[in-house]
Amino acid sequence: MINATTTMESVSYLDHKGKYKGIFAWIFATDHKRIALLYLYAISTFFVIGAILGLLMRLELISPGQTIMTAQTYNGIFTVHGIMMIFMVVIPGLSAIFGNFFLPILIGAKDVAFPRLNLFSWYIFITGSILAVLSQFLRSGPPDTGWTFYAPYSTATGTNVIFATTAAFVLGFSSILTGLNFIVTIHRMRAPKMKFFSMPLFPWSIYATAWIQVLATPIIAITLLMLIAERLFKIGFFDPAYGGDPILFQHMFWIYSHPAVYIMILPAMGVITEIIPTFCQRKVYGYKAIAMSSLAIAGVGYLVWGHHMFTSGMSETARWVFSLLTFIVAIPSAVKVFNWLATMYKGSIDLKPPLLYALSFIFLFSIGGLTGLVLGSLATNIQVHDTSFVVAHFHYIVFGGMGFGFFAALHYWFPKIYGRMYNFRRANIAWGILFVGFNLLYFPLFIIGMQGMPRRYYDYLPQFQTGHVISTIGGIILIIGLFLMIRNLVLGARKGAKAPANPWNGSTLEWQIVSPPPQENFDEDPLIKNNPYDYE
Amino acid sequence: MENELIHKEETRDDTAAKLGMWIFIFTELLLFGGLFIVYSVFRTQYSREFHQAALELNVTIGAFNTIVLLISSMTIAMALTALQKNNKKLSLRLIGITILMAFVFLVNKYFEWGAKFHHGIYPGSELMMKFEHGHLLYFSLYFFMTGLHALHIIAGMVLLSVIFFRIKKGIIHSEKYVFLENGALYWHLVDLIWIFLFPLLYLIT
Amino acid sequence: MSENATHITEYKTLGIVLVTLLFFTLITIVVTSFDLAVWNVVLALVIAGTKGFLVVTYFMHIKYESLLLKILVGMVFFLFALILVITFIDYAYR
Amino acid sequence: MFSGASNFVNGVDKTFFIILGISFFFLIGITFTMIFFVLKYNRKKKIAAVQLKDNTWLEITWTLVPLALVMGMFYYGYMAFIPTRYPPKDAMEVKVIARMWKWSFEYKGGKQSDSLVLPVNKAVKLNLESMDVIHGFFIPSFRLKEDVVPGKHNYTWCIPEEIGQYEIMCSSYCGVRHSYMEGQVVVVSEDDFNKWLAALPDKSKETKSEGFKILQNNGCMGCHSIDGSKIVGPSFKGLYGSTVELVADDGTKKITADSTYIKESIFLPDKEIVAGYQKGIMKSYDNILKKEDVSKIIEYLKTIK
Repeated sequence: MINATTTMESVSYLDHKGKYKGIFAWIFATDHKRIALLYLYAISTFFVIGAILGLLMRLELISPGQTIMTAQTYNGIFTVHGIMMIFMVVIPGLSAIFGNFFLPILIGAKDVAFPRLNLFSWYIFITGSILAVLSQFLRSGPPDTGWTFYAPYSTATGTNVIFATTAAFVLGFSSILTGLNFIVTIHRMRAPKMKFFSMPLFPWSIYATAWIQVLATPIIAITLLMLIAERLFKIGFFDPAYGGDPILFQHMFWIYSHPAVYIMILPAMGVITEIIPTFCQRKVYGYKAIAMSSLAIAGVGYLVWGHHMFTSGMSETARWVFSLLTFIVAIPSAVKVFNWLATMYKGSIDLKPPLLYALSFIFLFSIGGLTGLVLGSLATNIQVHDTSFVVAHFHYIVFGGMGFGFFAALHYWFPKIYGRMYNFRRANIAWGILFVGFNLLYFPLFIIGMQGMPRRYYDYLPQFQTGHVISTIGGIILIIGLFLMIRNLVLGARKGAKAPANPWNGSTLEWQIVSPPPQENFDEDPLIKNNPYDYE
Repeated sequence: MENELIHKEETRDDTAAKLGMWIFIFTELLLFGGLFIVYSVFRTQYSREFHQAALELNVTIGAFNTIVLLISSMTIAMALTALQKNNKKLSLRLIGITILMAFVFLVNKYFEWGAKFHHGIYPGSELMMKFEHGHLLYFSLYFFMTGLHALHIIAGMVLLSVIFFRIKKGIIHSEKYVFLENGALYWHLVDLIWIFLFPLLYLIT
Repeated sequence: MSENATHITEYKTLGIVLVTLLFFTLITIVVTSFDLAVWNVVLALVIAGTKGFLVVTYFMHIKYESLLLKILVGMVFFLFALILVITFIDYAYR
Repeated sequence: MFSGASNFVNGVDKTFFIILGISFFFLIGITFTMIFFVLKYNRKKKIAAVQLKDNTWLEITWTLVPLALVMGMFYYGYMAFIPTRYPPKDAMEVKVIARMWKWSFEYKGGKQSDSLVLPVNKAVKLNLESMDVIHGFFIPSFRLKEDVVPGKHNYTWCIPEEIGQYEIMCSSYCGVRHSYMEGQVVVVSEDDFNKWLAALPDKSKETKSEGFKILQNNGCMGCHSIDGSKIVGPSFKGLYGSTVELVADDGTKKITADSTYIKESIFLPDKEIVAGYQKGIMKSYDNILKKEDVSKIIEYLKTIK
């Protein structure tokens, strides 16, 4: 790598020499690949911190009563765990890292449409993150509202809510600008011969995601602004003491935050749709169905927010309308799963680590999705709403889904990003430990949730202890798996064997160029196929 | 970097810039859209109080400001036409008028708000805390909505000033005017929002 | 979406649009000064909608833009209307 | 979940079994298909992949079949849910009062109790009122849950069907002692219920000092006990006139708790904190309590030694 020649062919983006040197060559970089890595390192750091905070909560819950921290500390920790993981890890996660790195390459472009805006959104992201971290250390103490900031608790509590909401507001801006950039990139920067329906499916999912980012985030922005004004000036929108309406806050909050779940999961589905054809050497089954189901999820996903509020005292009509729409939004996800299975049929399946992660994604996402049906049905929702059942369902979707999708993407595109390969055996072991730990951690929560263990509880009745103990043991195993996985990848990036341009025999555009890619991605015009997954 | 500049020049894409601006405008529309949702919910709950509270606003000032904004919207649209027709001097003048109009709008707003403050009506004031609920919510909405709108006016003024000087320097010219086009789009957005704010806050009494 | 072939809106068109907008403003003020109960709100919003449509169509040149952009603008307003309606499924049936 | 004691248990549990049954069927189906394909079409067998054409009919089938299934799930959920919203007209009414972090129950005639005692096999309508933030009224054994939202008149109802004692929990996060906000439903025979209700002391007629009422109405007792026990904040017992150790930004100091101190603690709670307690938990009651209220509170505090 150090002795990279300056001849015509391919100076990799990692070695490219620009105007700036050292760290400035990174933090002033407008190259989409370098910005992607900036996001990768920042987000990974936050993810590890968030995971450790999660483990601390699990340790506290290993026995009833006070175990290692006070109730107020616990409330602060689950709040910051939520804010960090949601706004700083899973929402930007896949789209800002892999969307940035591979979206332009997959559509045959040299960069995103607005490279400087792209860097600017990274800076906004970092600013927001710093604010979120600062909110923990300021005088009045860490916010203790939960990441949902429900009024009127959030307007009344003495802790530092304003900083945390400002952080979420700023992070939303970054999300909007990234989405805007991707939409324009997909519309305007595709290689001349690439039509919308000859794009790979990861760009399709990024496209659907970007629209949600652009059209949903403003609603949370204005809601958080109102919450801040409420705390500063008592404008009374959400505080019943002044005639306001706490349920209105929940409506406004979930108008964004439900679609936000699709911001998290859609790119992960896109990643899985890339990995399965490659490792089965099969043309993707039902290309149009998968592409359209992404748009359908994004579209219908706007209209189902009320299922977070089934017990809030909404009108009966609203409750059943939202329940009906919620069941409808399950269909496109099911269609995707069936198409993935059909793609494996009569393939030539090579069970390498990326596919292992992809298949465990399908398993975990199915559990998350199917338990979502329990939550979407009005009668059963009454029992499991606001219990640890929801916690388990949510983590199966977001950690089992988005998280494992993220790990799958990392293992799939790793050789392209770094030009080196990680150790397969260690990757498989880490996967096994992660998978076992994950299920041990979250599955018991379904059961105690159905029995009535409320969420956000610091202390609990003795009958729930078995479930909590198993869950905590799972949490410890999960962290070990996580550590092994990260270690293997770091070792691979630094000392791994050189990776060929196309280690998995993939058919999409990123595998047609050298690893790591050159500064301008394509030295010559890429060959565009009619169907990006053509293996014949 | 030099390489990059050339590379950017090559891929200059006005349609992309315009599309980007439109998407940004969508986000702004939905930002105010959220406020309109809050407004409509409270209006249906407290329609009588909103009715009475709205009488306390000065329709003349509101109407005057509407006219000012509408005219400024036309002048900025004409500035674009002028630049496209390579009439730099007229374009600069029209942008100048637009910024002046924005300034007039703000001065007006200043006096309107000032009068309210003078009567002890401002967010968090003791008087407002004593209002009936609907009354309080109306004024909170009034300050929040017009305040946010005024911030957008200020942002628009800054943007148009930048454009003014760039045209003067010749960076924006009759062959390359997408920056002015986007600035104008933003200004029309500010106008568009006011078109809805005006009847909702001042007229529906 | 042909490159750089932009439509130039004539001064006259813009002037006519402004006059129409001012005329509509006058109408709203006159109409809302009568007490027509609920119809006040409806009328004022219909007129505001018309004015908004004029601004988007002529000042913001949507009339001369690509079909894509027209669809997108329509989609955003439709989405907002849908969200508003669904919110009111709660508030209207309480 | 498998113990139930109200009229809603059947409907809810049936929906559970239907949805979970279909879900397990699909989960097992998907997982086994996946494993089967991985084994059967493994690359080690060196069989080339076969490219297949999309089959529109197959796509339509696996869209419509799940659609029919989820519509069925919706139907069962809807049918089991609707009865929970329509209490019979003759149902006994009980007011559930939620405050940080305590449930109390008000029966007809203003009698208040800390636990919810109900007669078996009689419909009861529970009117949910919150004094401060959102709480969640949750009785797992009854399959009953509805949020208690301040300023909004939520309700729920049920017919208890088995005599016994069941847990009430708070399902909506409400602050530092959220997990301790629990209560009991006691279902007894109708005779026992009538006896109990008759014996219940009518606290509303007791003359308590005004200061006490102000403290109670503002939820102060959630954090500050009047019997000397330490909950979240320091106890009120013997507070007035005692020596308090305070921690501020510029070190610690000892002062005597007089009226000035108490006023400041109410209006600027985060300025100085009593040693051993946490900052940021108590909100300022500036704008909420009037000056007269505070004087009444001080008068009351003087009386509890």
